[in-house]
Amino acid sequence: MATDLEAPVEGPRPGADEAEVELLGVTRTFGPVTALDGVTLRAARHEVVAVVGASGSGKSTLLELVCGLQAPDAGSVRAARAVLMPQRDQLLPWLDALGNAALPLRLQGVGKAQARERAHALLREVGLAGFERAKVYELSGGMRQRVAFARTLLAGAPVLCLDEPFGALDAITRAELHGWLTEVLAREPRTVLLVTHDVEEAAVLADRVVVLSPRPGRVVAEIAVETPRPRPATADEVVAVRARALEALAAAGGEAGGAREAGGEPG
Amino acid sequence: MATDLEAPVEGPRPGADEAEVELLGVTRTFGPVTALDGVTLRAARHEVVAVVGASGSGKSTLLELVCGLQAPDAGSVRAARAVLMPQRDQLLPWLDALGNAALPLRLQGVGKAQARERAHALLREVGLAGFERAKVYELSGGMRQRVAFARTLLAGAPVLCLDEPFGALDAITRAELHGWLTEVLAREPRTVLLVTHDVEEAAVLADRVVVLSPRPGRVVAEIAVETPRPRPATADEVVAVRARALEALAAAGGEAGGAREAGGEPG
Amino acid sequence: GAKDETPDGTPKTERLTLVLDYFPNADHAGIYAAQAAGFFRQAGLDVDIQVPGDPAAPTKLVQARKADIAISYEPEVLLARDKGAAVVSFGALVQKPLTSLMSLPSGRVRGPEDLKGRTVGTAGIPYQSAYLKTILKQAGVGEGSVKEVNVGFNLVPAMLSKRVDATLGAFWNYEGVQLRREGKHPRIVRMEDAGVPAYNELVFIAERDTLRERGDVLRRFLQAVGRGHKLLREDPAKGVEPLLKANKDLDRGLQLAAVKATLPVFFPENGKPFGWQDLDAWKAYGDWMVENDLLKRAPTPTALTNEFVPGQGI
Amino acid sequence: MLAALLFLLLLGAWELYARAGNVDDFILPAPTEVGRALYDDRGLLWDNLLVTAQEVVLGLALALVVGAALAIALHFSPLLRRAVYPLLVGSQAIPIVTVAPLLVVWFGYGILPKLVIVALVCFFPIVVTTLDGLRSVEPEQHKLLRTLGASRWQAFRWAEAPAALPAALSGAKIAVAVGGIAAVFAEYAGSEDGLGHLLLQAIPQLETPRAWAAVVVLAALAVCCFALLALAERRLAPWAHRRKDPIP
Amino acid sequence: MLAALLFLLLLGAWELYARAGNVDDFILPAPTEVGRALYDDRGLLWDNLLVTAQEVVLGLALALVVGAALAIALHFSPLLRRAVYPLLVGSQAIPIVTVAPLLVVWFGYGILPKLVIVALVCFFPIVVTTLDGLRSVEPEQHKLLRTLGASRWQAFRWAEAPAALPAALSGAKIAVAVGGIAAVFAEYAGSEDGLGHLLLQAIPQLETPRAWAAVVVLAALAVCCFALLALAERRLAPWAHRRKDPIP
Ligand SMILES: Nc1ncnc2c1ncn2[C@@H]1O[C@H](COP(=O)(O)OP(=O)(O)OP(=O)(O)O)[C@@H](O)[C@H]1O
Ligand SMILES: Nc1ncnc2c1ncn2[C@@H]1O[C@H](COP(=O)(O)OP(=O)(O)OP(=O)(O)O)[C@@H](O)[C@H]1O
Ligand SMILES: [Mg+2]
Ligand SMILES: [Mg+2]
Repeated sequence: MATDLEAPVEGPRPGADEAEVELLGVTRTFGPVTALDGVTLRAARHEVVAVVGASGSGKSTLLELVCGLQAPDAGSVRAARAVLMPQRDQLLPWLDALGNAALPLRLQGVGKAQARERAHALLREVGLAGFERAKVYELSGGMRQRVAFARTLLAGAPVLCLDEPFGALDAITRAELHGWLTEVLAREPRTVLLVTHDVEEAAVLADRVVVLSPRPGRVVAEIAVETPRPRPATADEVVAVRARALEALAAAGGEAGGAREAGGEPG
Repeated sequence: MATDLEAPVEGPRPGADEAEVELLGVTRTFGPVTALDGVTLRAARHEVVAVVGASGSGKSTLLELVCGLQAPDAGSVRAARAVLMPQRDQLLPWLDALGNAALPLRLQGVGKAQARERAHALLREVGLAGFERAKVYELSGGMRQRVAFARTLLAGAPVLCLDEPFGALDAITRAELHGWLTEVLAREPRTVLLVTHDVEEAAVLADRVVVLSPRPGRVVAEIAVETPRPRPATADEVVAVRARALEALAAAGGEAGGAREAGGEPG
Repeated sequence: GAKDETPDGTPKTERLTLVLDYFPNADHAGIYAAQAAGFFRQAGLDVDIQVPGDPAAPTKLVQARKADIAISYEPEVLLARDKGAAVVSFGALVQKPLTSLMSLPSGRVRGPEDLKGRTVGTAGIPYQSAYLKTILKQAGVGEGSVKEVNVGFNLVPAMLSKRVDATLGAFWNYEGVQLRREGKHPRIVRMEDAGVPAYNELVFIAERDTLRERGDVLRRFLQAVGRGHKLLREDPAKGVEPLLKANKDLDRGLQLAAVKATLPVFFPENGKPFGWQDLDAWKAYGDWMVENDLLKRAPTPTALTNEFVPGQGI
Repeated sequence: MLAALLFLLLLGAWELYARAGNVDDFILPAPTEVGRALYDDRGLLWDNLLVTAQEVVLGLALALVVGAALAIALHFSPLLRRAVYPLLVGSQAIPIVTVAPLLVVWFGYGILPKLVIVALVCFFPIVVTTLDGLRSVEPEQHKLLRTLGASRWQAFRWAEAPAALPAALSGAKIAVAVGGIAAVFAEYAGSEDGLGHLLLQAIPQLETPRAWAAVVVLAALAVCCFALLALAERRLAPWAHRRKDPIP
Repeated sequence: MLAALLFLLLLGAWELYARAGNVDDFILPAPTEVGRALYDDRGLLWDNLLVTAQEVVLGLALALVVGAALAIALHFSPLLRRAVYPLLVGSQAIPIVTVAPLLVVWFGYGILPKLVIVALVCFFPIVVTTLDGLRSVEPEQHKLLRTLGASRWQAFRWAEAPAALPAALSGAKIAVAVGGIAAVFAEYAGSEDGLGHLLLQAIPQLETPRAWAAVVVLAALAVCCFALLALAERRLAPWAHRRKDPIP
C-alpha cells in the first residue's frame, strides 16, 4: 500500500538513543485513587513502546501526562510534541468524516481544499473511501476509530500516543492496519506510545512492551522485542512476548482488574 | 464466584428448540449504503450466538434491529424482549456508576435503595467495588464498559444483545468476565447475541459463530461450537473455530474493512 | 440683531426644536395649524416637533438644552425650578386645568361629597394626589374614608372595569369628551371648581439662557402659535386638519370634538393676548404647592414671563 | 390541521367570552371586532408595521452582534466576566423611562435611540445562552483540540463556537420574540410613527379594537421572526437536530 | 479583586463624565449623588424593595412552574407545539398596557395582577430554553432508555429532564434578570408601593438621583437573584460544570 501522508514530522533529529519521552517517578492521584505510582518510562527516538495493563491501571492517564493534558502529582514528565489519539474517538459532530480527519491540518493553517485532499487520501488508506462526507453518527464504531486514527497521523507530531487505536476493529481490518502502520513508520519513523489490550498487537508492533500493574499502576515488566518489523503474529518471538506479557499481567494481580485491592478506593 | 443477579428473567419457557430471535431475509439500508442484505439468522432459546464481521458490516445495525430500535427495510424481525448493550457505553453523565448500573431496575419500579443494593453486588462482580459513587467521567474506558455490562444484565431481559461488551478490557479482566458470564448463563440461561471482534472470544463463549461479509453484511458462514462451556481458550475446538472464523472473515473479503467494494457508497 | 437678517431684510430661518408634552393630540391642533398655514415660516422659524417618552422628559431635555423649547405643565415647571432647574414658562398653551375628577354612572359619584367610603383611582403623580386631598377637604369628606389606588396610565379602564368608583387625573377635554361620545355619560368635576387653585395646564418652557439669547425667536414663535389658534377658533373643522394629516392614527371625530371643547381655554379671559399667564394665579398655585409640601420654597416670580407674549415686552 | 382547529377553538372561546358582556368592549374587544379593525385600518397598520419592523430587524441585528461579541469576550476573560457580567445583569433591571432622556441626549431623536433600546432589551438572552453554551464544551473536546495543537482562538473556532451555536440560537429566539415589544417600548419613549406609537394613540382614544389589531400585527411579526430563526437553526446546526424516535 | 477595580474604574468614569457637565444632572446624576440618594432614602428604598422583591420572587416562582410545565407539555405533544407555541411567541409581543386593564378586571389591584405580569414576562425564556434543552437529548440516549424498557415518562424523567436542566437554568437566569423590570412595569400599571411606584413618583418630581437609586436597588436585586440561580445551577447540574482546562 502506498501512502501520501506527507505530514511534516518536526523537531530536531538528535541521536536515536536520546529519549524523546521520559517519565521519571511519576505519580498521579485522583482524590483517593492513585492511578499511577512512581512510573519511570523512557521511549527513545522512533521507538515503539506498547503499554499493557489491567483496566483502570492508568494507561490513559499515562498518555495524557505525556501529551501535557494532565500534570503529575510527583515526578517529572518530559516529551517532544506528542499528539494523543483518545480512547473514545472524540470526533466533532459538527464536522463530517473528512473534516474530522483534516482538523489538525486546518489547525496548522493548511487551506481547506488542500487539507481535505490530504485527509481524503489517508481515509482511503484506512478503508473509508466513500465515507468522506458521512456525518459522525452515520459511522460505525470501527469507522469512527479509523477516522480518529487518520486525524492523529495527520497532526504530524514526532510522538504519537495511541490509546487503543484498533480496539473497535475486526481481526482482518486490524491486521491490515498493523501492516500499513508498520510501513508508514518504516518510511517516516515516529516515536509511538501504544496502549492496547491486545498483547499480540503489542508484540507485533512494539519494540518494547511495558506491563503496568493494576491500580495503582507501576511498571512491573519490560519486554524487548528484537525481531524487526514487519513481524507476523505467528513469529516465534511474537508468540513468546505475548506469553510473557500475559504472564506478567496475570502475575501483577489480574483479579477482575485489581479493583478490590485494599486502600486507594474513592470514598 | 457467587452472583446475586436475581434479575427475573421473563417470558414463557417453550421448548429449547424454538427460536427466540428470528431474522428472515432482513435488509437495512441507510441512503445509498446497504448495511445488511438479506440476513437470515435464528437464535434458539438460551443459545449464545456470536456475530463477527468486518468493521461496518452491519453488526451493530443487526443488534438494533433485534432490539426493535430500528426497523428493517425488507424482511422480518421477531424477537422476545431483548436488551441492548450499545457499542459505546451510553452511560448517563448525571448518574454515578451505581446509578447507571441500577437504572434498569429503577425503570422497572424497584425502589431506589433496593435497586442500588442489587447493582452494588453486581458492580463488585465485575471488579468495580469502590467505584460505586464515581462519576462517569472519573471512570476509565474499561470501567465504563463494565458498568454498562452490569446495567444490561440487570435489565433482566430474556435476550441479551451485547455489542462488543469486553472490547475495552485487558486480557486478564476479559478472561475473568468470560468465566463469570459463563457461570451466570449456566445458572440463569439467556439467549445471547454477542458481537465481537475477538474471534477467540466468540469461540470461547458462543454456541454458534455467525460470520458476516463486509458491507453489505450477508451471512457467509455459521460455525457451531459443540464443546460445552466453560471451555478454555486453548481447547482444541476453540482453536479450530477461531481459525475457521478467521478464514471465513478473510475469504469474505477483508480489504481494509471492505469499504472499497464497488457500489453501495454514500454520495 | 442685524446678523440674523439676510441682506434683503427678511429674517433668516431659524431652527427650533419643540418637544411636546405627550403624543400629538387635540391640545396641539393649533401648533400644527400654524405649521401648516406657514405661520412659522413667515416668522422665519423652522419648527421641529418631537414627541417625548414620559411627561417629565420635556423639562429635562430643555434643561439640558437638547431641545430649545417644550410643552410642560405649570406644576412640573415649579417642581423643576424647586429642584434647581433654570426653566421658565414663557407662555401658556392651555389656560386652565384639564385634569379632572371623573366617574361613570356605575360609580354613583355625582360630586366630591359622594366620595366618602369610595375608591378613587389616580395616576400616581404626587401633586394630583394632593388635589384629591384638597378636594376632599373642601367637600368635607374625611381623607381616611376614601381609598386611593394608583392605576397608572389606566384611568379609563379602571372606571370601565368598575374596580374604582372615580378617577382623578383624566383630562376633561380628551378622555371626558371621548367617553361622552361613546355614550358612557361621564360625570366630570374640574379642579378649579372643586377647590384646587387654577393653573395653566400646558405651558411653553425654555431654559433661562435661551430666553436671554433667543428672545425674539420665542416671541415670533408665540405669535405664530397664537395665529394658528385663531385659525383654529375660526374654523375648528378645518383647523384640526393639519394635526390629523401629520398623525394618521388620530380619530377625526374625537379630535374635532376635543378641539371644540378645548377652544375656550386656549385663550385667556379678559382679552389678554394668546399665551398670557396670570401672575396672581401662578402665585396662588405656588403657595398651594408649598402648603401641600410639594415644594420646599415658595416659587419666585421669575418662574414665568409674559415678555414674549404677543404685544408684550419691547 | 388539528393545530389550526385548536387555534380556531381558542378564538371562538374568546369571542364568546367577549360577547357574553363579561367585560366592557373597551377593555376586551371580540376577535371579530379586532378583525374588522385589522381590515379597516390595514393601510395604517401596514405603514406603521414597516417602521416597527425596521426597528426590530436592525435592533435585533445589533443585539445579535453585540450579544455574541460580549458573550465571547466574557468567555475569554474571567476577569471581564466577574467585573462586567453583573453589570449586564443589572442593566436588565433598568426601566427604559430612566434612560430614555439620556438616549435622546446621546443619540438624538431619529431611529438610533430606538435601535439602542431594542438592542438593550434583546442582547441579554443572547449573552446568557451563548455564554452558557460556550462553557458547555466537554473537557474531552478541549483536550482533543489541545493535543492537536489548537490555539485558544482555534479551540473557540472549532469546538466552542459550534458547541454553543444551538444554545445561542435559543437565546436569539427569545430575543426575536421580545424584539417587537422592545420596539414598542422604544416608540413609547418618543416617536412619530410605528405600531407602538399607534398603540399609544389608540388607547387614550379608546380605539381598543385598533389597539388590539396593532397587537395582533406585532404578534404576527414576532411569530414570523421566530419561525425564520427556527428554520435557520436547522440549517446552521444540523448536528443538533437529528431525527429522534422517542419512545412511543 | 481586579474585577472590583474594574468596576470602580467604570464608576469613576461615570462620575467624571457626569461632573464634566456634559449632561444635565436631571438626566444623568453623578454616582456620588446617586450614592447620597441611596443613603438618604434608604428607609424608603428598603420598604419599597421588600414589596417589589416579593412580587419578583413569587412571580418568578409562578413563571418557573408555568414555563417548565408548558415546555414539557409542548415537548410531549407535537400537536400542542404546533398550535400553542406560536401563540406563546405572539404573547411576548403583547405590550402590558393593552392587557393591564384586562388583568385589572380579572384580578383587581392587589398583588395578583403584578404576579401575573411578572410571570407573563418571565415564563417565555424558560419555555424556549427548556423546550430546546428537552429536544437536545442524543438519539443514542433515547435508544438506551428504550432498550431498557423505559416508558415515555421514564425517558423524560431519566434522560430528557436532566439533559434539559442546564438549558432550562439558562432560561431561568434570563427570567430572573428581567423579573425586576417586569415588576416595575406591573407597578407602573397601578400600585401603591414598590420600586416601580417610587420611580413613577420620582421621575415627574425630577428626583433623578432618587430614581437612579431605585434603579440601582433594582439592579442589585436582579444581580442577587441571578447569582443565586447560578449557584443553584452548580448544585443541580454538576455534571455540566466539570472543571475545564482550556488552552492557555
Ligand atoms: N478525571 C478523573 N477523575 C477521577 N478519577 C480518574 C480520572 N481519570 C482517571 N481516573 C481514575 O484513574 C484510574 C486510571 O484510569 P485510566 O483511565 O488511566 O485507566 P486505563 O488504564 O486507561 O483503563 P482502561 O484500560 O479501562 O481504559 C482509574 O481508577 C480511574 O477511575
Ligand atoms: N444512522 C446511520 N446513518 C447512516 N448510515 C449508517 C447509520 N448507522 C449505520 N450506518 C452505516 O451502516 C453500515 C453498518 O454500520 P454498523 O454500525 O452496523 O457496522 P458494524 O458492523 O457495527 O461496524 P463496527 O464493527 O465498526 O462497529 C456502516 O457503513 C455505517 O456507515
Ligand atoms: Mg484507558
Ligand atoms: Mg458496531
